[in-house]
Amino acid sequence: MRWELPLTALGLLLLVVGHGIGLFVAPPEAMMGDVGRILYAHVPTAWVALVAYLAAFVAAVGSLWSGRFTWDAAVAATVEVGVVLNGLLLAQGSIWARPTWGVYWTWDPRLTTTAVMFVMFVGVLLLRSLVEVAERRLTVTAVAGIVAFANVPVVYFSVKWWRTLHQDFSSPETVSSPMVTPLRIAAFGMLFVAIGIAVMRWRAIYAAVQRETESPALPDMPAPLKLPEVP
Amino acid sequence: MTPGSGMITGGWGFVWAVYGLTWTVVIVYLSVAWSLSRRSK
Amino acid sequence: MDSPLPEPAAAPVIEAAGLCRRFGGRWAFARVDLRLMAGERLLIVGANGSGKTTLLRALSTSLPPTEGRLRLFGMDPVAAPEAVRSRVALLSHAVGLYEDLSGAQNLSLFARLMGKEPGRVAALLEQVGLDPRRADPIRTYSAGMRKRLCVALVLLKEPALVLLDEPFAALDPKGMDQMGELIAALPGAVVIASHQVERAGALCSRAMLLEGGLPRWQGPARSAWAAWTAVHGARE
Amino acid sequence: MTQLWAVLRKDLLIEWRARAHGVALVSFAITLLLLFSFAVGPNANVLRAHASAYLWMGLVLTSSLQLARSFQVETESNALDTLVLAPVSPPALFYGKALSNTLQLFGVGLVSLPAVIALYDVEVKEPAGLLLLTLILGALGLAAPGTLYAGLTARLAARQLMLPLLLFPLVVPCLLAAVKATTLILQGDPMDQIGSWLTLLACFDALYWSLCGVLFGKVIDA
Repeated sequence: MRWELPLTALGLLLLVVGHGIGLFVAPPEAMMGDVGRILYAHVPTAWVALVAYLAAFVAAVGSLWSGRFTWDAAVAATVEVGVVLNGLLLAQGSIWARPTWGVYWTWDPRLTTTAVMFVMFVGVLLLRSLVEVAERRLTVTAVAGIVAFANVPVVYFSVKWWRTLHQDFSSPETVSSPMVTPLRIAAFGMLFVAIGIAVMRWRAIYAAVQRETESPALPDMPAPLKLPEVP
Repeated sequence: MTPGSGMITGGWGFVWAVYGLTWTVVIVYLSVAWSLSRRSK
Repeated sequence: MDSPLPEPAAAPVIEAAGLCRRFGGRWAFARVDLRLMAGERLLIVGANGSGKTTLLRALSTSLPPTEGRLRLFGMDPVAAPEAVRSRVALLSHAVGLYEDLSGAQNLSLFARLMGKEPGRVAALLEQVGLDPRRADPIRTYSAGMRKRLCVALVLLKEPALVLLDEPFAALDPKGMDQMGELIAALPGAVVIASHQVERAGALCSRAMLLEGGLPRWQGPARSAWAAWTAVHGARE
Repeated sequence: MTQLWAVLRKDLLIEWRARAHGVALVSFAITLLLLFSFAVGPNANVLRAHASAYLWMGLVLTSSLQLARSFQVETESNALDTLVLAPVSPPALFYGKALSNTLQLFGVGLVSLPAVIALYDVEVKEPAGLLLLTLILGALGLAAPGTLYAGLTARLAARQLMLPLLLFPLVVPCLLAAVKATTLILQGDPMDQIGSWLTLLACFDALYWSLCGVLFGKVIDA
């Protein structure tokens, strides 16, 4: 049974509820006013994008370790979901930055890391699309995925260090309680939707890889050759 | 992020932009993923 | 403690059961069963595209088989690649050496890589008749000279198993005779894939005929020609 | 270990015998430095302020060409199979090649220095030794992921494009730290921050020299 369908439906429901509360019920943010409501769409996307990349990292290690295409399809599916969410995150971030900091782009450590992450994992997908031989594609995707993921914390801390020498931005670290509930609901909503999509993508990618690597029937053994007796 | 009367009034345009974008991406990607997974039965 | 365990019967150099290799939907070779003991020499004959080269590359561990079981010197090449590969040498169509380096430099590089005495390089170059051109980059070598350099590399390695893919190709008659002598002098087990059925057959004790990737016949090398004609018809 | 030195020696020997390519790389780097100054304009203050950025951008761009070539030698002549069959242990092959790439990148950086100092009218306030250390650490930071990705994309058709695309996001931290450290060295370091930037660079190098070494074995077998 396609269990991802009910899960996705539940996710959508939670998303609607979370966003609904966030938009209409929760109080406006002290500093940003209603613009702060972008939080309930932006932060869940960020969290779930990271979860997707973490899942891709785990799948990549599994894929390299086992060499099986089930893991390879998992890497491809989770990276793809991560990249889509990451792209959405960047768009949300720049729309949010406009009213808050008056610019479309700031060198805020998180936003910068998101941009670098996006380019890296798009690179992984591109690399995957260029390799025809299934076994080599598995290795290449897994290795590129592992290195890309390992680079995320490194980029974040070095950019954070690179920025704090100038001045620190007010970043929504602590979220006060009336805002936490819609945020958490929306976060789980986004997570379930993302899992649902990832599983659907996995089914399609794995089916394609299976078709590609299904081994044709072994030709049967020819009749043994009878040689005239050599004197 | 603390509640209170917001200094920047308005800004709903940006809010709708973000939510509209988010929901469009979620719905489109979901339907594409769904149709691709069905076709590959 | 009775007498120490008897020396295990020397493990066969090659032990292949149901060996197959596929590229996408096409079987390059399939259902190959082979057992080669130390000192035995096998000739593999077959038309172009019958899977000879792919089989040789699989036996040399440079190409993992898709299915089947392969043991070299009793060891699993996937589990102990370096132990196995240090005793196997493959002479393939591709020269696989550095064009910008000279014959001597290539050989001394691989001597260092394989932990062999670089001092032997000079003697080897002489043995294969490349001494006059030893300092020239192999980019300037002819096809025959490149093949002789590859043979020198095989001799340098002193492998227990030598896999030769078309050793006589691109050689003039004198070169072929020399190649024949070099192969005859090889101590370990040898597998030759060649179209020169008589010349290579004379060097081997056993033979196998591949057709469309499938082993059609295995038997004594002297019947190789008969097997070939039975399958492919005699030359007019 | 001897295999590692043999691979390194071989690489450097080939680079020496095919020196024309090395000269081309260096002139490519110098040309980039020129292009930067044309793009930015003749204002000496601006040029001097960003000299380290130009130096390192030049190095990063040149590195992608140098790294793409580092495996071309192997794949063109099918020497990679001979190496694997020798057998050469993957770590020896990786670290040998990575060291060779490091030395070559360091060489390009070293030759670019006088060009940077001349073109951008820069003088070195902090001890010059620090500059060389930064160059070495930066070259190490580029070489490790670069060699891994050169191996990864060696057999790809679009490797000229894929190698930089995969490599550049990876070396962002290395670029940040190297440019910061170099700027401090060139323009003086009142708050003594060079140490922390070089430590960040060293940590980046340590992470990638170990991680890429482990992953390289898989890349070669495929």
